[in-house]
Amino acid sequence: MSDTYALYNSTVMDHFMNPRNMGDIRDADGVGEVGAAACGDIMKISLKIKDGRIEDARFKTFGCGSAIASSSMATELIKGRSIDEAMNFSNQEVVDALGGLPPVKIHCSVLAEEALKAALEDYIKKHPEKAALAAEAAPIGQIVHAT
Amino acid sequence: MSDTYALYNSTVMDHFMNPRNMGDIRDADGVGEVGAAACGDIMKISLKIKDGRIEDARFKTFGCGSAIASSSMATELIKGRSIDEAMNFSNQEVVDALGGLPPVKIHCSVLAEEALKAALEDYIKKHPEKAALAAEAAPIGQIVHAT
Amino acid sequence: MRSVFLDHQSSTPVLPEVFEAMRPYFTEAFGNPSSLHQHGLRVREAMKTARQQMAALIGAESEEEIFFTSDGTESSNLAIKGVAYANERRGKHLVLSATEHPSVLNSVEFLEKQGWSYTKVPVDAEGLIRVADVSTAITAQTVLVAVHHVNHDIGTIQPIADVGRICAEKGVPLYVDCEASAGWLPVNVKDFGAALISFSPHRFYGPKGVGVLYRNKKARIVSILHGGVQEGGRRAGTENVPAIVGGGVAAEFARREMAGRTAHCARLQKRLWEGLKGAIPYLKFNGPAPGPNRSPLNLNLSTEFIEGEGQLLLCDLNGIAVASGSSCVSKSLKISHVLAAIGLDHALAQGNIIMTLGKDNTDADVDYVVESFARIVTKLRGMSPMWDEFERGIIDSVIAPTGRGKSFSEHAASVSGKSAH
Amino acid sequence: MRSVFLDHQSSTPVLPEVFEAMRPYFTEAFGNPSSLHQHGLRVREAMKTARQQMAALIGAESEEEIFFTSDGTESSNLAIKGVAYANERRGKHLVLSATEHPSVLNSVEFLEKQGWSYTKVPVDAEGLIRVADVSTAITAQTVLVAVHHVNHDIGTIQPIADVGRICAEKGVPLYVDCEASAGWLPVNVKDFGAALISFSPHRFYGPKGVGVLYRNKKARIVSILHGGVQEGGRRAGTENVPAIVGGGVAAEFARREMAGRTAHCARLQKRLWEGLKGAIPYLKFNGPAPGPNRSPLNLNLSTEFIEGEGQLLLCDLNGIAVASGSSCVSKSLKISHVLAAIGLDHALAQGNIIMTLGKDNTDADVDYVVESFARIVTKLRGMSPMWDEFERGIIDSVIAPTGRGKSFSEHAASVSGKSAH
Ligand SMILES: Cc1ncc(COP(=O)(O)O)c(C=O)c1O
Ligand SMILES: Cc1ncc(COP(=O)(O)O)c(C=O)c1O
Repeated sequence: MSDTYALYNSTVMDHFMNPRNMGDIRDADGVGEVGAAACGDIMKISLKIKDGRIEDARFKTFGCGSAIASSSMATELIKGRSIDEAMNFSNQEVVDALGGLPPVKIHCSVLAEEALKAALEDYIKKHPEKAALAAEAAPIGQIVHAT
Repeated sequence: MSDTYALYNSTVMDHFMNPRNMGDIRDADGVGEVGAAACGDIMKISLKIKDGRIEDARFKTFGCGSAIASSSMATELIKGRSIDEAMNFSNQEVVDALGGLPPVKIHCSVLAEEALKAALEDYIKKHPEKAALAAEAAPIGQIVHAT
Repeated sequence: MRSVFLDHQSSTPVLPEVFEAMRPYFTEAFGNPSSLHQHGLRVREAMKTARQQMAALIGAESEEEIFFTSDGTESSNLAIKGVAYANERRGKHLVLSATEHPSVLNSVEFLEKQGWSYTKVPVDAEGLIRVADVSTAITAQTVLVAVHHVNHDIGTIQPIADVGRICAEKGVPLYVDCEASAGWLPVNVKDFGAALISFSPHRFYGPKGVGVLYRNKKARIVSILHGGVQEGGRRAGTENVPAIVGGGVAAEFARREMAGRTAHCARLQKRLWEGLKGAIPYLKFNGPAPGPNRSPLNLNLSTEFIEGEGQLLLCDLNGIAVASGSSCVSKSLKISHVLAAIGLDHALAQGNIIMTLGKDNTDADVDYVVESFARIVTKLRGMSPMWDEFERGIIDSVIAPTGRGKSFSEHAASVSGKSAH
Repeated sequence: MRSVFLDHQSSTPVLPEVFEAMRPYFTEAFGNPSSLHQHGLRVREAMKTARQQMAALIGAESEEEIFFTSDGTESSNLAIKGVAYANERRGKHLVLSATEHPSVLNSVEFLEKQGWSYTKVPVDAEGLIRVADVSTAITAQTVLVAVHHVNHDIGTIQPIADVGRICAEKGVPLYVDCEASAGWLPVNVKDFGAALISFSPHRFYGPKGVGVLYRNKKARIVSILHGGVQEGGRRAGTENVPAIVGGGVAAEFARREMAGRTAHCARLQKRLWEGLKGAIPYLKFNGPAPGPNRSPLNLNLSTEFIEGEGQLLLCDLNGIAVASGSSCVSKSLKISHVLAAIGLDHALAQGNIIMTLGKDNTDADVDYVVESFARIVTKLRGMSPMWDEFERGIIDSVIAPTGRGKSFSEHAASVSGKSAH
């Protein structure tokens, strides 16, 4: 076979094969680890936050190709955002940035959103002085499911 | 295609393509015409009888290839037989002489037997003096169905 | 000896281009489309193309409305049973025409054993339904109407668009079996108002082993062969990839060449029809005359005073391949239910011959058939007691009554002791 | 890059000899076997030969016991539903093993909706049923026992002959799905005591588009796809002649070359098994060890701490075609029911990979796979939070417990808020 065929589009395949921001942050300011009840995937995102802004984000994922790509893309998107911006982050951004996911894989992007928000929650728990900031943003759990 | 494929065996095909004794006998001594309730075929056999022996037999058939072959073979087999021999004629003889018929076509051989016996009956009706002879033979209608 | 294939209703040879398109999918691209690796992904792409080609042939909006099955029969079964089972709670009544293919009729009869009921819409002497009868047959319990586009035996074209309008009004999905028309006549899901359409590429120079079922997304249907989640969960089982690919290419060719192929066949149909009519007396043509109500491929005739199998065999011995609806050629010893439905006299049903034209038939083929068929009829009539008895005035002709003698049926009943079925 | 096909369970390429045998049946001998003319009669002969070849492969007495369907799934459906419908009056209970293919399981579940009941016989941790459990499950209402020969996921060989004896004693027909064994392991209708056996040539270098169902003449069965009277009235629809012919030739080759093919695969299986075991820690092999209870083709493993789809994709990117029973590769997001039935921990089911060998795999292929797979596992474990947490003593290994940390399942439940299914 001369051509190569792919299960996912080229952006997803690229993020799966060459994941961005893979790893853990030593002395992270917030860490979130969540699991997908649907399929058993697990995703962990750690954040470095400075002056109310996400300076660095890293992920580790136990999951399929689209879960790995979703966490890679989510960490890419989130870097440089303020906490309140990040609190409004939605899985649809991941789906769009990846150029789409198969319908059955949309939940992978949801997992990335959840991991990020869990990490932000963790940060806020450790830094209660930032709670006010977070309150203004969208409540955690308000997830946009692509249709 | 180089080979030829046939629906029936070569004996049946031969009797279908080159039927023996096809036609009517002018001034026949006995004529029988019967129809198959199963499929609608019609067969007619006419006999020339001399000295209690079948001198000539002819058929005409409205029916499929195996019906034509069966009547051709039946007339071949019956020529030269005595009336009482002919009264004991069974469709199985036709089937055997033809080298077999497909199961669904066995009724064609039965029709040939029936046509022959109807012709013999006709002869006996016209020649009541022969009735005693016939009584000794098998009753008409006692047909051997191949299984 | 000349070889003339006049049985395109039963099968067609695969186009060379179709064969070439299939070839790599046997050996090189042999993957299972369910596999997630290169071998699987490659054939998925090919199947998608085939789905698009099928959709294009019948004017379907999206290739996602195309399901692949193993043949026309399975498509009919899926359309009928799949819709019936999916709508069980809504109602358990079906409407169908009397001349549907056995794959439709027998599916409906199977459902009857499981508690469904149905209404059979009759046809007239040319095989046409009356649209008003379909309308009357539909009840509040009806979950499906099945009317085929073209009849496989007598070539009658049903007024599908009108049936579609009735079904739309009443809110009942319409299933149109297009096995005898797709690839030859325009079939369009929207013009037909059809929720489901089935057809098979092996009828238009594609391979055997694949059937197509179009299903409008609004029509509910469930699987009837259970297992994996292939075909969107509507048809389990490993897909016949080479046949699907080849079928798609055949659909593409059929769409592009349809007008030319049809015109060619229509011209030969007329030549054959007129040739036979001129050469052989006591011939009845069944179904509508060539024209808007008849498939341009099909000729269905009854040769009076002789039986069909003999005609078929002698045609074959002369290199001519034809079919017959006579009881002698059927494994069940019954005449074609289509001939029964149009009320054809039993004697004529017995003498039935079906000729179906194709794109490769020629004028010379037709002329050879006319000449050979006339000889065959003469030979068989010479062997038939009926012809002799007709000539002697003992029985009469059904086709051209002379007023002399008994009818064939009366005569047959008297010699067989039973009336013909 | 080397290309290694290790997914022979999903598909196999067609042998060149099989392709050549099929070729004329697309174009030259394109007839419909129902036709009574040369074109039909010629393909009938070819189908008869194929039937004999199929019968020979499984030691059936007569080719008349062989029915052709469109695939293994249809054969399963016909075996289950065809026997159930035919024996409705005798009883409405079925017995099957817990690890049957979905085409069997889902057919039985469909019948359940129509009023049948069934008993599922469990399997042990290696996928084996206990024959005594089959015996206990059979009631006076049981009309069919279904136990497959070899499992498609974990390669377990069931003690079919013993099941056959129980069924004979109890007078209940036994259906054996041999899709994952026929053509590779000896399958014999008499040794098995089987009333019905199904298999597909596309699993042993034959074409897709044909399935086989052997049925002993004593077992009653009715059609499930209704229509014409093809296949002795047991399967309506135009036969896929080229695939039937090709399938017959593939069966012939499989029979002649079986011993050699099997020995070759068994050797590679051992090499692969030992190679992987030596190269990669925390690997669990599912199903029986290579030997008399295991198919010589199949290797089923679970790589702890990483998920299956990622492994499959990276294998593919390295030219290696494999399958997986993980939930992420299934369209329903469920792990293989076979892995669930053997009680495999969810974490291990998620990390599942299935490798199936074929006659053309080589030692070099195996060595390449071992080396590549070790790299792939290292890469994915480096990306997995579970591996990290295992190394840090937060969670424990299922395969080789250290006594430190929570179990994976506890951990997964705590982070997902729900227990894994
Ligand atoms: C054991 C078993 N039975 C039945 C089937 C269904 O066969 P097919 O895919 O040919 O429809 C399969 C297919 O993988 C199988 O492995
Ligand atoms: C009108 C019609 N419907 C359905 C079928 C069944 O199709 P298949 O033979 O492909 O199973 C046929 C076959 O002749 C047909 O003519």
